[in-house]
Amino acid sequence: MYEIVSSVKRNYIADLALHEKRLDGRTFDQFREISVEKGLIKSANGSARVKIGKTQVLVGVKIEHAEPFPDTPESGVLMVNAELLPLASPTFEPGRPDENAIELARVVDRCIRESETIDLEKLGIKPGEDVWAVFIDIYVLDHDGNLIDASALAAMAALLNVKPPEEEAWTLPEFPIQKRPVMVTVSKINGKLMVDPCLDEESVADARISIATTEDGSICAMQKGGTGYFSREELEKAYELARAKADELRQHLR
Amino acid sequence: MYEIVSSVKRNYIADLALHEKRLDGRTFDQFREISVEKGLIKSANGSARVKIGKTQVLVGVKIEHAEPFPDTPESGVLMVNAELLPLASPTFEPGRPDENAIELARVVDRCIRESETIDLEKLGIKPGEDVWAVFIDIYVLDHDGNLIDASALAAMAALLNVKPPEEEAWTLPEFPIQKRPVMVTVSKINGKLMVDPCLDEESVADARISIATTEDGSICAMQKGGTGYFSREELEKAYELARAKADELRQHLR
Amino acid sequence: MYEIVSSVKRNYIADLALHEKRLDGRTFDQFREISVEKGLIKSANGSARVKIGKTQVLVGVKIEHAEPFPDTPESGVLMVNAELLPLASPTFEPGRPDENAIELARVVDRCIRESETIDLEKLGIKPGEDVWAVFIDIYVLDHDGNLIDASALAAMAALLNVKPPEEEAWTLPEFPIQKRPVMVTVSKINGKLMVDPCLDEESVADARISIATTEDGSICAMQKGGTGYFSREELEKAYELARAKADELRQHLR
Amino acid sequence: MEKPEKLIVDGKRLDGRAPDELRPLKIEAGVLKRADGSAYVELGANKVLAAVYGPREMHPRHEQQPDIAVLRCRYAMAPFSVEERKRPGPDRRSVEISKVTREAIEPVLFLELYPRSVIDVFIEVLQADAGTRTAGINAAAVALADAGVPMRDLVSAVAVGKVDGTIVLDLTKEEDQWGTTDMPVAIVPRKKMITLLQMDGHFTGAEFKQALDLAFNACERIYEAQRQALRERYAIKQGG
Amino acid sequence: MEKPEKLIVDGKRLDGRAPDELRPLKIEAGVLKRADGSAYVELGANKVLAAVYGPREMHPRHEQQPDIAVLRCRYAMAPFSVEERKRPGPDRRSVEISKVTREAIEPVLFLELYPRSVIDVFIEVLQADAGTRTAGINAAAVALADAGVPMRDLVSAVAVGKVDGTIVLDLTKEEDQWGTTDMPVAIVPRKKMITLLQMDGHFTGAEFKQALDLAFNACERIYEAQRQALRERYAIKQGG
Amino acid sequence: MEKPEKLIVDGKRLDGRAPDELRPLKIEAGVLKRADGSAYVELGANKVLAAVYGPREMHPRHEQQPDIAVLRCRYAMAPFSVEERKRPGPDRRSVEISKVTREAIEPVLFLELYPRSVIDVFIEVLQADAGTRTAGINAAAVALADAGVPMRDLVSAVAVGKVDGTIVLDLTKEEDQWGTTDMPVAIVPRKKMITLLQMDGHFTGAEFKQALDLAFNACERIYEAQRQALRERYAIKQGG
Repeated sequence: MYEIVSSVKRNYIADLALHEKRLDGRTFDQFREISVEKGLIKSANGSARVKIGKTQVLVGVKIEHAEPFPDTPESGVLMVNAELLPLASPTFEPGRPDENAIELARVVDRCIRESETIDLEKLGIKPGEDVWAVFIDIYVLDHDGNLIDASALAAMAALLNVKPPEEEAWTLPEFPIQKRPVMVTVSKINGKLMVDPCLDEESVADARISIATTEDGSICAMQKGGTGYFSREELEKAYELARAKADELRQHLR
Repeated sequence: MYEIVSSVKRNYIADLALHEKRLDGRTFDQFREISVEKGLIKSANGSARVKIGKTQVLVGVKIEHAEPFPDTPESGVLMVNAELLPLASPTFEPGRPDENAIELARVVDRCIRESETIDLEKLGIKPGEDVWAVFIDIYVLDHDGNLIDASALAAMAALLNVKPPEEEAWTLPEFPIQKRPVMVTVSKINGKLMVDPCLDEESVADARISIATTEDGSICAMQKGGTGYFSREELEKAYELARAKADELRQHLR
Repeated sequence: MYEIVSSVKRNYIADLALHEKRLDGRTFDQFREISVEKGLIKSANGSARVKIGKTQVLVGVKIEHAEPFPDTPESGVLMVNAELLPLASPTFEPGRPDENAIELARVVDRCIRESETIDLEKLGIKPGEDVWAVFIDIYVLDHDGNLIDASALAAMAALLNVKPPEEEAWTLPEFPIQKRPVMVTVSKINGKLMVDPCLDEESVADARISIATTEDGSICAMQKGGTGYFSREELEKAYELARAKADELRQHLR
Repeated sequence: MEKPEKLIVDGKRLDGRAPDELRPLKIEAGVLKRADGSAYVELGANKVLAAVYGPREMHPRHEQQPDIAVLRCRYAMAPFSVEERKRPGPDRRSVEISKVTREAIEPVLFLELYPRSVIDVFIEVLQADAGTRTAGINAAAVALADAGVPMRDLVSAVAVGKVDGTIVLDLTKEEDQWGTTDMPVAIVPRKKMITLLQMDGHFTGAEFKQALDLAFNACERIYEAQRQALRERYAIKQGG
Repeated sequence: MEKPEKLIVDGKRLDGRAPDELRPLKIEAGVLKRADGSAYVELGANKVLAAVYGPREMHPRHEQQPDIAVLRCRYAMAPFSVEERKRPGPDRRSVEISKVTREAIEPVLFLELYPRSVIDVFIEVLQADAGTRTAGINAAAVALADAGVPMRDLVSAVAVGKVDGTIVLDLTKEEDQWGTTDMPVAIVPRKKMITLLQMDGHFTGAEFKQALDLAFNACERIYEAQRQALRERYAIKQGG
Repeated sequence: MEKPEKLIVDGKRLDGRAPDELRPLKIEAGVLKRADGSAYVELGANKVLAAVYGPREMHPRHEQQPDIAVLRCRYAMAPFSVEERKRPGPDRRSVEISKVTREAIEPVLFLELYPRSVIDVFIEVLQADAGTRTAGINAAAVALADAGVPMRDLVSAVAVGKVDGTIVLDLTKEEDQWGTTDMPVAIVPRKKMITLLQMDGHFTGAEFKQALDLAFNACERIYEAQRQALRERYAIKQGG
């Protein structure tokens, strides 16, 4: 996910940060342009394509029969998978998901699972034998940074787009969505915190913290990344940033 | 499957072709010597070894219980697998089947499946639960070119050799073979079409087209290979060649 | 499992052997110090850590429900797995078990299985559907030679430590252990036979023979290793050595 | 879905098309930012994306060819592109399609211009409705041109088949499943060279020729759409 | 195990601890012979072993970095370390933990001192009872010091969470399973830098801050235990 | 198959053999065109093919040894070689057999003659009836000689075991399954060196010695058959 940037560019970006500036003229608390398109994929039960700047992520949701986990025999099953497609970046290679793809999938999984966005308890069919499985497949099409926020937003939009399977076994009036968590990633460059890093910024950032909050501002998932660190104060500031921007991003889910 | 040939040899073979000649003195429409031996492997339900010149392919057929595919709950199952054994060529490496082995298996599969050579509908046992699976394993022992024709012929001979499993569940009088498709591969070298390329010819050929025909001359499968091309006229000529030679090859199935 | 030793050391060890001596002053029929600690791992049904000199092996036994093999529908199932952990040696690499790990697991498996140490016939639950599976996981923590003897001893000690699962399905008064086989590995260096090779000795040895014997001195498993050979006389001598030392090792199982 | 009684009624197919009619076709070039070239193709309900990277340095090095560039193609389907979710990762079908796609495209490239390099073509099927391999080849050809890779010509591809005894163009999923024959074809339009030909099912010799006629005709229309997409892309690039 | 009615009764947890109390902690350095450095950590019922190899030559070579050493971390669980036998080999969870462990440790290392080298950290969970990733980081830091790898400081780690509405330190398996929130944290103690932070569950902003307080406090105690283990190890080395 | 009441009746085994009798043995050298050397062995119902490639350049290069050739062996079973179809690809059993086969053969080779090279031995079991690993070793030794690889001697191998309390030579599948003991042995005949020995089951010390006697005797007969196969091959080569 991280790429090599020339040391000149690196210094330039770090220097800009010192002066509260960014490569593309944004302020530290400003996202790139966001677009959310739902329902592009008819073969999925729900789908959405999110663009944040030039980053592009497609999410398809499939709902199928599955066996429940032994410890929750009456609950539906949630599976999140992410593919960093080789067409999205010269550094992505074909093959099994690497640690970056796995982390991306697991972070989005926790954001949705821990907020109880989907009421999985309603997705049982026959206890211990048959339940509904919700597969969220994250397909990264174009990588210009901040895949976590784009993927979480696309997953949430795709869930809101879900049309339940047309089967007798489906007895709910609609797909049971309870929350709308939104993930905001804050990057630290040269000691400065900024939201929505583009790829060049990611490449020079010391660290990032991704914070998922629900409508009431409470946190449902966090993940620090990168080989740098955060001070306590920085973390608290990042939370305030994430909380504020989450409301803005959530507008795109309507 | 393709190997490196010196440019001297390459030019020599191409030059011969221009003069309607081949390395081993054959005419363009002539196969190498063919032998078909059936029933060598007692642990298989059916088996056959085919030699075309120095190419040697062994096929074993196993018939076992299996679950049917959901969309054909009363039909038997056909599985074709090919192994380019490392003992067959210095260029074959141990490990999972590569794209050449997979193509070989899938081409033979289509030749047999699409011609409805086996009456799979008769191979049900208990609808939705238990059917007969026919495993055709292609074992390439010695590679001197034209593996597709040798494999398809060996697969067909092995099917004709099948002795059904000695089980109560087997209720048919015999193994239900309905057709005898035969595959003929035509290679294009220096603009000339010729059947049954040996390894050296394959290595310099621009392209090949493999055409499977049944007893009545109709086509049940085709596959173009190689990085060259065919004109429309060449394709039609290849079909005529394949149709004519198929009758000759089919003699070996008696 | 074999490592590179400087030719100076190699010659030194070989030379010592000629004079009936060993690097660490032991006699040819002397083991390094042995310790056996049972019950370290509460999450396992049985466990033991064996140290032979600086070699350290941890074995955990888990007992779980499983499906029986079709040909023994009323018998329990035994599975032995070995991991040459990368923390145990600079030459062990993460990843799937290599041939050395597989050989280690299979030799210990045969030692236990063929001696009928566990009365698997008593471990059925519901014929053809449900039986007890005994998983023996060998975890090599520190590798200073003679992993086979250490692993076999740790496996046996862990089996003797087994506390059956607390489930209704478990109806036996205790875990059914019938035998106490012990494995002794004899190395051949410069024509001399010696027990319990340390790593340096293993690295220069021509060959090894591992012999498992039960209480009555009969053999239940053997495995020759290494690219050298044994004469008939050497083999018979190795058996006498193994039989004698097995009694000594078996003391540690009390 | 149950098998319909008839797939062609009064000369019309289930979706209303005539036997020799193509599904609606949409091609767009240059749809991705990171890739050196890219294209998006919609053919009926098929949605396919292709991206090209290279010519670039070949890794691992021992796969470099001293005198030519290596062309690598990878055809893949999104898990959500089909009725029943497809497990990610290559299966035997996609390995074979990747191979024949590469062989369909390679004849139009000048690989000798870039020794030791690699050209990567990635095709992703986002929504599938029969004909994805030919849609992928159409997209790949446009993506290669968009990447500025020198080419002898484009490659245009389409499937023909036989349904209810009639030779038809550009089969849908239902026609593929319940019909008799499927034959994907790729053509280098200017020289009329056939670079991909696969077939399974049943054709007499005469039907085979008739099917080739249909394919050649349709590829001309596809070729025109591909060139139009590139003209539009070029206009935008110029404009930008 | 059934979910208990309450996880905290009269201010005490199921195992008798106060909310801000750590489980018994035992750290031993230098427990393995072959490894360049090693450490063993017991935290409650967790038993974790860490070993360090390196800095050593990087294989395969094309993964060498010209200006720094590469840090590789591998977190793994023994099949017998958990209730239901775990199949050997990495799963998605352990791949992620290996990644965040590496990112938690890397800030204290001077990787620039060993260009083209690799430092390998192997963490093996022998018995698991929640908090294995933080126990593994604690062990890894001591093992690195034991290996003589130059470090800015150690790294100390602990999990905090929310159970029955109370912020608690160092969750057990039951508290992790039936509680609301789990937040593992790693801290570089002297500079108070946070190098690992993950969280799932539910925290208000205020709870998040309270949880950080608990983590910082506990890490000081863990830090002291790590240093004590190294002092003992050094004394033995000196004595030996 | 049900377990028979007795496996030995009136001193005869189920297939009519005496306890010290070998199954019919057929060895043919030079049966494959592409391989540098090859051999086909039938032993009772076992049908095994071995091929040798090399000494040839070692790929990948980092596995080259500066002072010797590397010997690689791969034992594999055809899916149709056994009662229940075997899934292709190596399982744990075949990995172990490949290893002990290599160690059985290596002592007779002069690997120091070909530094940086590799010698590949591929063994394919086409039909299996117990004793495939020893049949494979017999075939491999002949194939190596057929390839012209310099050898100290051949290697001859056979299994001995215990059935119904009797020590028997060359077990069949039924004897292996229902008998007590199986002990495959490989011998370098001229020097009487034992290069493979595995055993599982039950032997007293005396039975072990008796079994070794049987093995040594049988290997002499096998050795003669191997040499005869090479003589015939050589005659053909000379004749051709």
